[in-house]
Amino acid sequence: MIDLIGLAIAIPLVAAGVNMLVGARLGRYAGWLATGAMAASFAIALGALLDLLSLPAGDRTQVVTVAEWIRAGAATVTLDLRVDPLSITMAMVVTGVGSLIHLYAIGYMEHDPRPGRFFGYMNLFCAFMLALVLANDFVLLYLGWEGVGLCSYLLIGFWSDRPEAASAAKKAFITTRVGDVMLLLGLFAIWTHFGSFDFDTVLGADGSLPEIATGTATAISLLMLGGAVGKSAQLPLHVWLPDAMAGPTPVSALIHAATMVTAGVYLVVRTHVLFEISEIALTVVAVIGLAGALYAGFASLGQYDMKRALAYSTMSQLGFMFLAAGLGFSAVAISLLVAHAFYKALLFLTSGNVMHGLHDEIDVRRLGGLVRDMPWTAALFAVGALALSGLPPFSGYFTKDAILELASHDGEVWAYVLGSLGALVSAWYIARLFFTAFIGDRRYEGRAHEASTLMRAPLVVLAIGALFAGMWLALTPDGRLATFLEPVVGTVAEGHAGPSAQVLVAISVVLTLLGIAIAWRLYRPAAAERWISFPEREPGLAGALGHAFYIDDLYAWIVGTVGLRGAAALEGFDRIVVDGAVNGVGRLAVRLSGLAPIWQSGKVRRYALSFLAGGVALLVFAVVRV
Amino acid sequence: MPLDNVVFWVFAPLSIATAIGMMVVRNAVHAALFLVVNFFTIAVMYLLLDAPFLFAVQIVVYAGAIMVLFLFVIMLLGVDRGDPLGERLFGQRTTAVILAVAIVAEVATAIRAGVGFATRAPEGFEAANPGGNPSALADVLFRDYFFPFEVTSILLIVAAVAAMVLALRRSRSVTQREIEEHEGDDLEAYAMAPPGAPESMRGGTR
Amino acid sequence: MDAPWLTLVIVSPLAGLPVLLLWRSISDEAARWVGLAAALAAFAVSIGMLANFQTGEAGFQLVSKHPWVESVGLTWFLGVDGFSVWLVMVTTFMFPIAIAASWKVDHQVRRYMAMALFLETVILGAFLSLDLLLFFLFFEALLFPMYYIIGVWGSKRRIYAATKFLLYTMFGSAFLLVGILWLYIESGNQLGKATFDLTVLEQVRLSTEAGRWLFLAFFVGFAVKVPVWPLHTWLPDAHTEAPTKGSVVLAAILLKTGPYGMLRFNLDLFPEASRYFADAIMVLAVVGIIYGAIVAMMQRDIKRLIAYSSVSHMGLIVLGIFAFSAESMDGAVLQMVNHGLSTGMLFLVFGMLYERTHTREISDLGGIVHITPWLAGAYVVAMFSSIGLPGLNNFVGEFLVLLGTFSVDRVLASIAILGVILSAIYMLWSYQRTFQGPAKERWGTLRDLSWREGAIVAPIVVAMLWIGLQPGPMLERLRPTSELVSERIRTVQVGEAVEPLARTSGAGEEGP
Amino acid sequence: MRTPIAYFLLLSAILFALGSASVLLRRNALRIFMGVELQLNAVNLTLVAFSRMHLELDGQILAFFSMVVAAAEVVVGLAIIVAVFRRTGTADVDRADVLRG
Repeated sequence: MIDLIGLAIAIPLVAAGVNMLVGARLGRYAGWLATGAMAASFAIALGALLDLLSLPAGDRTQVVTVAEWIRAGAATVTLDLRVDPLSITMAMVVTGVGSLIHLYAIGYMEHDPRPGRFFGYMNLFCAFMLALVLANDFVLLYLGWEGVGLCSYLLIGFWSDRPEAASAAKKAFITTRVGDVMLLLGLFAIWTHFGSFDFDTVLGADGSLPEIATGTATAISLLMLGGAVGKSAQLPLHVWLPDAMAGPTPVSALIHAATMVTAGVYLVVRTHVLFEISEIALTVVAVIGLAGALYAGFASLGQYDMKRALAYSTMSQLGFMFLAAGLGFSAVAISLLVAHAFYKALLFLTSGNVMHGLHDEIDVRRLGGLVRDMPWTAALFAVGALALSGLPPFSGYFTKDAILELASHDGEVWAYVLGSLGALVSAWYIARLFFTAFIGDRRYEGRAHEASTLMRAPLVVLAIGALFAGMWLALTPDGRLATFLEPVVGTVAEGHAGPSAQVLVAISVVLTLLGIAIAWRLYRPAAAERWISFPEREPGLAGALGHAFYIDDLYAWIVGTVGLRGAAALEGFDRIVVDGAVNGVGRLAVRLSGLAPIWQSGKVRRYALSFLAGGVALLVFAVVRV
Repeated sequence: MPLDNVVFWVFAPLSIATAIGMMVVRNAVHAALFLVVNFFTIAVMYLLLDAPFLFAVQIVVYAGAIMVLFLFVIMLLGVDRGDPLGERLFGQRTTAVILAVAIVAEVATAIRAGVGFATRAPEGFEAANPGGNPSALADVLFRDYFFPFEVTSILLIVAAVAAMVLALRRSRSVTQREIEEHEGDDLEAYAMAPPGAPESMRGGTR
Repeated sequence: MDAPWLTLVIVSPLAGLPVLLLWRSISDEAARWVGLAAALAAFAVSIGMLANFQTGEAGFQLVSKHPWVESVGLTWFLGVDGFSVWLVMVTTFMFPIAIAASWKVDHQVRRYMAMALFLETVILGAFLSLDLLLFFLFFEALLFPMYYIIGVWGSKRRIYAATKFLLYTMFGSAFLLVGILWLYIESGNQLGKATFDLTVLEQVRLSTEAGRWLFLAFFVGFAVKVPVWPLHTWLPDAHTEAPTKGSVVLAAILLKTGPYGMLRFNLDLFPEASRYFADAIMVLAVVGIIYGAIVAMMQRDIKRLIAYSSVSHMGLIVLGIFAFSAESMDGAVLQMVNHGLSTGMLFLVFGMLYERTHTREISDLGGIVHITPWLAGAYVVAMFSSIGLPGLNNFVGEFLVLLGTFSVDRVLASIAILGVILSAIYMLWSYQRTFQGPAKERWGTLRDLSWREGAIVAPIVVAMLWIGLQPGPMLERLRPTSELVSERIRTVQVGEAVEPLARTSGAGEEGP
Repeated sequence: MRTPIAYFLLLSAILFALGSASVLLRRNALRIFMGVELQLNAVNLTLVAFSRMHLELDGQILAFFSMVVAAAEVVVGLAIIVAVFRRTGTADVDRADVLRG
């Protein structure tokens, strides 16, 4: 099956083409076509995984030759695919979670007039995402990277008659493009240094380290980090993610929670060799991750829009992944990525259920008590929330706890302390969402209808994943997944500093429970009046949290005011000075020609005079010559 | 003083004087009369230069036909009123005078360098005119220059036709079709408008 | 097949001219079909040319050389190499499309088609001439039909735009002519016989100083056509006022004569000066990239916006040429084709929208994406191609240009790459304002793409995808030439005498 | 013949200059035309003078042709003046400074 891995990309691509071209005729079958394509893709990825597992650990990096893409001068770019533990893990997440979300979307989008386009874009996204993770070449990775950006743009703006959706789509594309440009520069630097875009050449095959100076490695790593930060919505390029929630909810679940936003983590892990050569870059990754985890955690507390709160939660979780990668625990970062894909997709889709059942109502201030109308949804959300909060034995526990434990053992006290704070906040904000939306008094009109079976079934699968994936995959540093990934990402060197593991587990559980307790204290049904009126009582704090510390507003001011004025000034410069100079020359010529009528007056006698003058001049010439 | 010298020195100043007169008098008819006299003096010069045939042609063609034509047109147009010499074009008069003087000076220089002021025409022109000047000319004209001569005849016909065409006062006859097309329009304006005038001038909207 | 392919390519569009010119009472419909048929014939012939093009050869191929006006040394000297072969193809490819796109022209159709075919001929002639005088004749003859097309079938301010276009480009050409004549005389002094033959003129040894002045004369001539910042202001006016077909041809093909001229003549004839001025020109190009993009952002008229985006993209092409690396040169030539396709398609699709709405103002539009999804979809494809999305054509060119430039000058490449962000900003922003948002009532009855329009757009999309995913066939025909030229230029030292170029195939010897 | 040829030539030059001045200074088309005729005559005089000097008849032939052409020219020229006068109502050449009827 490994050789057929190209089909895993091709099938969704073809399905996307069919759906986009003739989707209007397919009607509701569009969704089934797309889901079927994803399932087929999943089957192929699964087959490849099984094949890979049957190989000895040392041979688990297979390159499938597809075609040459670009050859110019000394540069060669191929479309070859790489099947190794890391890429197949990512592919499994993309196809597995992707299939479930596609299935869910059939129900979710059943009333939409354009299912063909929607599922076409979704399939296209999966194809690009698979190209991204399966690429054996940085430029092909970049193709996937930009391609998922395109699909993200198209899907966020799917309801583009809503101005906020159109704006959000544009903002997402442009903001990530800033990162993409850095990635592209990183690619150029790689080529200038290595003369190749091939993973084996650049990253070193068979565990050999690439030959590169620390400074160059730092430059390349930081440029790539720039790309990763953009795509994974980390500080300071995170502002697009909350707005991206304007897209349909399955999109938020698939693209902005489970897959695309994790591409940055994938990139950092994939190129961890370069990061490790440059210590600085690694530290920067950890700092950005940690800062993002805390920042987004607190920002999530200030959101009343469930999806926005979940978006900040995603950013926070991605921050943890970056922290793990930055501390050198690549395998753990990927473990968290996998676990997060399950529970965050679950959380988004359940909030999708809420929107579906309540005419797109998503503001927690107008929800409450949903557990009575939507018991399934509430239960599923609770599962996701538990997994995220990191209570044992759910999947969030294994991964998040592993990061903190390793940090402590490595003696990274600052990372441990701040990370634990982040974990506490995570438990706090997710419990807040559950308490405010699902229990207590109803604050909405009418009756919410529970999601259909078609929409519940994939959620149940995701919930099972969220509950047990941690245990089954043993997402611990020396667990099953980590061992599988070892040939690519290396082992996690465990230190022995700080308190023992048991103490750390105890602290972790206590902190999580503390977070939930705080949430209960603040958002329990009896306190509904208090938290709803919180912005009136504390406008400063509520504003800072709600606006995520005004970073977005700062950017908006810079772009909208400074940038636009500058551009307008330049446009004026072009019109008045540059073009003015051109037209000025034209006018000058016209004015100069205004002098000409002294001779070119149309007066015959003037012409005669000139004529005679010419004759006289000729005569002078003749006389002088003789 | 030989006779030809006397004749020259009588007629040359007269020629110049009449030319000046032609230039400066206000009345066009007077100017034309001055010009006639001038042409006569030039005819005399031809005589001095042993070209009796041209002397005759000069008088018949220029002093006769051409000047009559001139006078006829002057009378026809009624432009014999005063034509002031007042100048409106900047620097025209000065430049013109300078150029005129320059031409004379240049030609004088050229003559001095090329011909010399004292050079007299060699004798023996009679040898070049066997049988007299007119018949000798005829001999050359109808032998060596026969073709150009015939061409001039065409030229004259063309000129005559051209003059007729140009001077013809065109009156347009309105066709029946045009009347139908422009029913209700200002037909008179249409008919009076010069041909080729823009549609708007022809007083009709289609 | 042995045939004078290049002459046939040039002449084939003219096949329709006698019919159009002599049959005065031809119906409009028939005139359109005649125009389309002739343009398609040219495309067919150019495919024949492509089939006979030898991959892997760096020099001129399919050369045809006949003395024409011997008294001045003008020869009918044509040849094609890696630089020109794809430009010829994109010309013959885009012309039938442009003609089909102007099916709705109903004013003097016969003349319009005749002008279009004549324009195609002279453009092809400019791309294929290896005789400088012949090139100049074609290069200048471009102006006349274009002037006519803008001036007669353009929109409101067409006379202003057409005159500006004509005068501005003539201004540039004047320098070019002086340069050509100088070379002609110099070749007479050195070789005993004055000639306009490019392959002979390459052998002329110029003093450093003369080479630099001549370089500048040629460069100005071509820079106006490109247009290189700050000589660009004729472009927005011409684009805006031209009819759809005019914009398409102008953007897709006509602008390419500028960079093509630089590549063919400036680099070949004045290598030392090329190196000497390269830094300055690259700076101008980068300024153009950024400047064009920012100014594009502020335009209220879509066609002006696309025009300024052209300024930006053409800057990238010039950057690629004067970075002198084989990659960037490949990228630049590829980008000439790509820009032709993507900007051409932007103008085409916008032209279709304009036929429906009769407005170019961004603020008048809005919310049509759901009313005309296919039209919007076509625009999106063209837009993302223009933005440089991988998988579509523009990316390959942009990537190679920037890659090549980066290996030469990191700072400039890093600035130039900002154009990638800016292009996303102005394109998406304008798309949002024209197509997205709440639907305006007045556009509620717009028709979506007709089959005819779909058939016009589809070949371009296919070409875009093909180049985006499999640029190999293009690049491999282009590579030997660009390697030869870049190799030579890179060995030249500023201030030193230059060895004449040795081409792999003796272009001069082999006649047809 | 005793009079030096140069005198005739000089006379011709002076007449030519006066004719030119007349052309340049007068505004009436007819007067200008008269000036042109004077110039033509001056040139004819030169031709005849040289013919005499070189003992050849070709000069006289040329002068003869010149007269014929002049006659034709006068005919057409006067007709044009008449036509212009009819259209513009004036024979002032300064008024006729546009190339349009």
